[in-house]
Amino acid sequence: MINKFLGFKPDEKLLPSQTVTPDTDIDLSSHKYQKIWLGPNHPGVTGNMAVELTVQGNTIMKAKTHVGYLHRGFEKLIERRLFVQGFPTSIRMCVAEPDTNEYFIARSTEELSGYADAVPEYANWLRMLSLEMARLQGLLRGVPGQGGTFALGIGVQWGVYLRDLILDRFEELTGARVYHMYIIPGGVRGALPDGFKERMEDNLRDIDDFIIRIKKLMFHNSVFKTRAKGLAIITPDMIDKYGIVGTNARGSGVKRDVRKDNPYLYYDQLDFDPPTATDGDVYARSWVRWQELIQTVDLIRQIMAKMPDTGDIRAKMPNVLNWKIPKGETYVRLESGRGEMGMYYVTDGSDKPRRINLRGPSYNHAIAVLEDMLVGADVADVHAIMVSLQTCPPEIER
Amino acid sequence: MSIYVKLAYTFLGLMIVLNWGMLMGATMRKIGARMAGRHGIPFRQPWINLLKNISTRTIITHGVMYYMGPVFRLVGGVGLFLFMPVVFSGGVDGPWTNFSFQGDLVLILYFQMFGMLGMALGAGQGGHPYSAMGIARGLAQHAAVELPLTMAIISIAIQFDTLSIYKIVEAQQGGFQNWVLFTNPFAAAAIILAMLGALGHSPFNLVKAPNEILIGPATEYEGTYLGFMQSAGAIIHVMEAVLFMNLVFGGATSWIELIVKSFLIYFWSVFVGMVFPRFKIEQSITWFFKVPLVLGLLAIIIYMF
Amino acid sequence: MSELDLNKKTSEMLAKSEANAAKAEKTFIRPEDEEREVVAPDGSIIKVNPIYDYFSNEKPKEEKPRGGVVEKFLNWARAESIWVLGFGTGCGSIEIPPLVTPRFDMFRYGVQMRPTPRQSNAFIISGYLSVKTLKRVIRTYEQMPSPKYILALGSCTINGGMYYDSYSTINRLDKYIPVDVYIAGCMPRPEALLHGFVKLKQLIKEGKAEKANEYARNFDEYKANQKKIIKDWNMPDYNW
Amino acid sequence: MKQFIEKLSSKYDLQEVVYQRDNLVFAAISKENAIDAVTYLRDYEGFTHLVMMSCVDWIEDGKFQLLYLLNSPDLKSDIGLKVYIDRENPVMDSAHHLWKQVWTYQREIRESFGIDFPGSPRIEENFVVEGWDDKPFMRRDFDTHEYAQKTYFPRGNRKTNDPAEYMRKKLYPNQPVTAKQRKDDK
Repeated sequence: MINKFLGFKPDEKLLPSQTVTPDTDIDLSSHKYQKIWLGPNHPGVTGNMAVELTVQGNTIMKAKTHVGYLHRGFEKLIERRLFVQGFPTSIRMCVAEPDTNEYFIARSTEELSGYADAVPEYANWLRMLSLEMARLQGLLRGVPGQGGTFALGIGVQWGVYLRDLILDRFEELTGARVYHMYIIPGGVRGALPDGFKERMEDNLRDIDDFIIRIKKLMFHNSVFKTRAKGLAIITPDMIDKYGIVGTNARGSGVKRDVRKDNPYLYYDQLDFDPPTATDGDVYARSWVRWQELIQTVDLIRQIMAKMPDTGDIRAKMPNVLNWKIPKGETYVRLESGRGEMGMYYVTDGSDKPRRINLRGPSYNHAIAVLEDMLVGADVADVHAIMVSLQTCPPEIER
Repeated sequence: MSIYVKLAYTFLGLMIVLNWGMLMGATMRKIGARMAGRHGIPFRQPWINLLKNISTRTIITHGVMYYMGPVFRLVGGVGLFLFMPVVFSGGVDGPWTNFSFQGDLVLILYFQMFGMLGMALGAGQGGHPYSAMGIARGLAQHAAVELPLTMAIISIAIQFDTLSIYKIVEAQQGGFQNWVLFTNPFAAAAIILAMLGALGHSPFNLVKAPNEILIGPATEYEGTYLGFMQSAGAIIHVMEAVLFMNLVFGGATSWIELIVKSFLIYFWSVFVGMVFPRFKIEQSITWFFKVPLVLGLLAIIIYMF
Repeated sequence: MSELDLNKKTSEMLAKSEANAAKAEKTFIRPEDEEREVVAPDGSIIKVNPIYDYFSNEKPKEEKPRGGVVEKFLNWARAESIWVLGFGTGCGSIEIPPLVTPRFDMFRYGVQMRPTPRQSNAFIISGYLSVKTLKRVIRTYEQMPSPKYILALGSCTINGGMYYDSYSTINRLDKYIPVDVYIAGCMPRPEALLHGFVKLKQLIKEGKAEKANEYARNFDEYKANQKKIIKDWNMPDYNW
Repeated sequence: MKQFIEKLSSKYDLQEVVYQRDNLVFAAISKENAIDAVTYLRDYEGFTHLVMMSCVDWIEDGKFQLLYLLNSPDLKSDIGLKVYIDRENPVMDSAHHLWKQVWTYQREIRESFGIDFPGSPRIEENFVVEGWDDKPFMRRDFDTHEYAQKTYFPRGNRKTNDPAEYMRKKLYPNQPVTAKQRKDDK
């Protein structure tokens, strides 16, 4: 009311954001618009990518995503490496959660060479444990990161500290900090160390405390609500049109979760229900992620309770140095922290893969969705929108 | 006392203020680091940064106005210092009353704006689109801050029937019950809220929002220019705090009191900034025109009759 | 002048710029960077060549250190406040957040992040560099004020690492820009990064971190290497 | 799933149907019917989610293989439609009107394999590489190692070993090479 009385908020139908559509043609030679670049050298873009904006004042008229700054040509390099040689290379395709790629490579090779059922039960439980830990460390960066986009840096500091604790557990389990080549074809590389569960439980208790704090810091914060509510809304009918998956889809009420739809490993033995929200704006998405943080902690507890204490960690596999896989193709998918990830894997009977192709959720989120979502938005919100869509460049360009 | 002694005193006071500003900035960053659980920067860091910036070899200028920007900002800070009684002791021409005179309140309000205008010139010639956007946001928000501040100051001027900061401080001596904070609570509330914007911390630091517009007006500045701006920033932070201290919190009768009070005033904005995200520009302007402006108007209305 | 003429002129200019754009397809120069004439709002015609108008195009000069006690003191100051550019060029940048957070707090050592190249004097090349990024890295590096230092992370910058046979990533970074400190590993742990900073401090205090002058001295050689692999060279030879 | 595939193959003749898993089927379809079948699957059979588009280079047959991988949220199953197109004049109809993200895939495939999709928006723009003047880099006949060797500056003292030989030398130095190992190395 007071806004209208004082007249500081412009009339809705005068706002340019109401009139712009993704296919408005921009005439740069008329002196109305300005072209600015966000990135690649910009603290406000997620990773090493660039967004080319055509702005009028503070309003974005046109947005173009530029990727390829992290292109390494994995899919070409894999074609000239043995299966075992390609393994350490290909897991570096996604920096945020490398374990997903390990699972893809291991699972596809097992499936195509007929060892799908040979993997021991204990190894599968360990795979689930490492995958859920990877999701947890991703969420510990992602959930407070949404506040960080609004300069709420304190939560990020707490979250990254706890993520370091999880990375310590990873180091215990796998020996590596970020790129742990743990899920190998035929099983896993090591058993659970003594006392791992107790130390993990300590960290999980810290994280429970952190979850409450971040709730008070972010979701009960008036300024955060002011900025995040009603920003970058994804409507349910956009889900299939744009191929939106994961938390972005669940944030707008569409329950898509590979763990429920096509259960892999032993996810059908755990009881959990993917959280959803209805609004589909930035607030709803980060709220869904916050609930998923709780759920992931709970899942890790369930896994550690249900998994057998010991067992075989690896099936008997052929000699990897001359391991030939018959001609075939498959598609393996799982639910990563950002949504459905998958890999299309083709073999041609030789000792090298014929073709692999990673399907990252950001491939749609960062290009098709982001470009249409930024139109009419405020320059100040670009970072928030990118983080809320969980754009991750390495999996776009591989 | 003779003008030379006064000049010497003024220069000494400026040095004290500069160093105290740097120390205060480092302390605030340390407090923020401790809230995050970090150790934080060493206390000497600001001085070393200043040295390093001065010792930069490459210095690029984009023209005269680009060069004048930091100078204007420094002049704004020094002007704030020159025409304000810093420490209230020793009568009207005491050692630390500097060149305070009748009606300096108006001049101070002008000098508050001065640095921002200089930055606008410099950023404009710097030619970086983000500096232009930053300074546009800065000027808009500064105008929004100035309005409630001016309302409150007018109310205080009506209350004490003077435009001299020295007189205002003098009238508040003799116990905290005489402070404007208690004698004119509405104006005090308006000033305390407007302080958040004037001291430029989150949620009102959109001017230099790193993840949107790099660091705004200072995007193109480097080396000695940046050193200038750092020292100017240190002085301005202290002097803004001193201004609010003089207006609301009864001034200071000694350097110790000044240091304590200015620290607390500055800490108030840091304290708020730690736990609140950043407003968008139109949101912050709307906020300033909602709460503090209404309070300032109330203060005036009360003291008109 | 009348509105009609203005429109006519504008359309002519647009046609010209489209022709330029067609030419640009071959020369890799974006239409907005092409040399062209533009119509100012008052109708006057201005010739612009963005690439050479907006940036200085002269070679970098070699700035000799002063030497003596003064230089020692300034080097101490430079070493104690290292401002790192916040540009994550590769996957090694996933280890930057731990560096600025409670676990490994690099602010203790006077190392801070700065968002803009103008104010930062250390550059972390975090891992492999694709040619597309190398172009931006060179441009950013040339905009940083001297003295400037480069820390190269990972095996990828030393000999290409596991991407030695990739068509998209370079093999040796020191052929394109001078490197002060190499931090090996894939990827280096935060402790290794901190150690790299300590090493860089030693170099600066001993006055050995003068790679910016080396870049100026062997400028032509570096440029030749850079132009060999950056096929679409649509930027000035040197920009401040 | 099985009877559904039979229904589909009666509508469009599907070759080399492979039941990879009970909820994942790969089938080849002719180039003319491809977009039609994809549209039919999306509109009438509930395969509304395009998982991915991919391309494989079968150089020995002189063919490119395009893959449209569709997912049905209700059936919870996937179907991968493979289209073989000639390697000499690689042209395929564009499907950018069906899903919003398709033009991105087509842009990438055009850049990396050189397959043209007439009418697809922004198809000319380069996707990941800049100023690329060699043949499309994902084709089998493009040797990335050779390209890297002659373009970038490899460190001279880097040497690569055949893993089998190297491990045998390192781990079992004084063991004679058996006939089986010799056969495996072939």
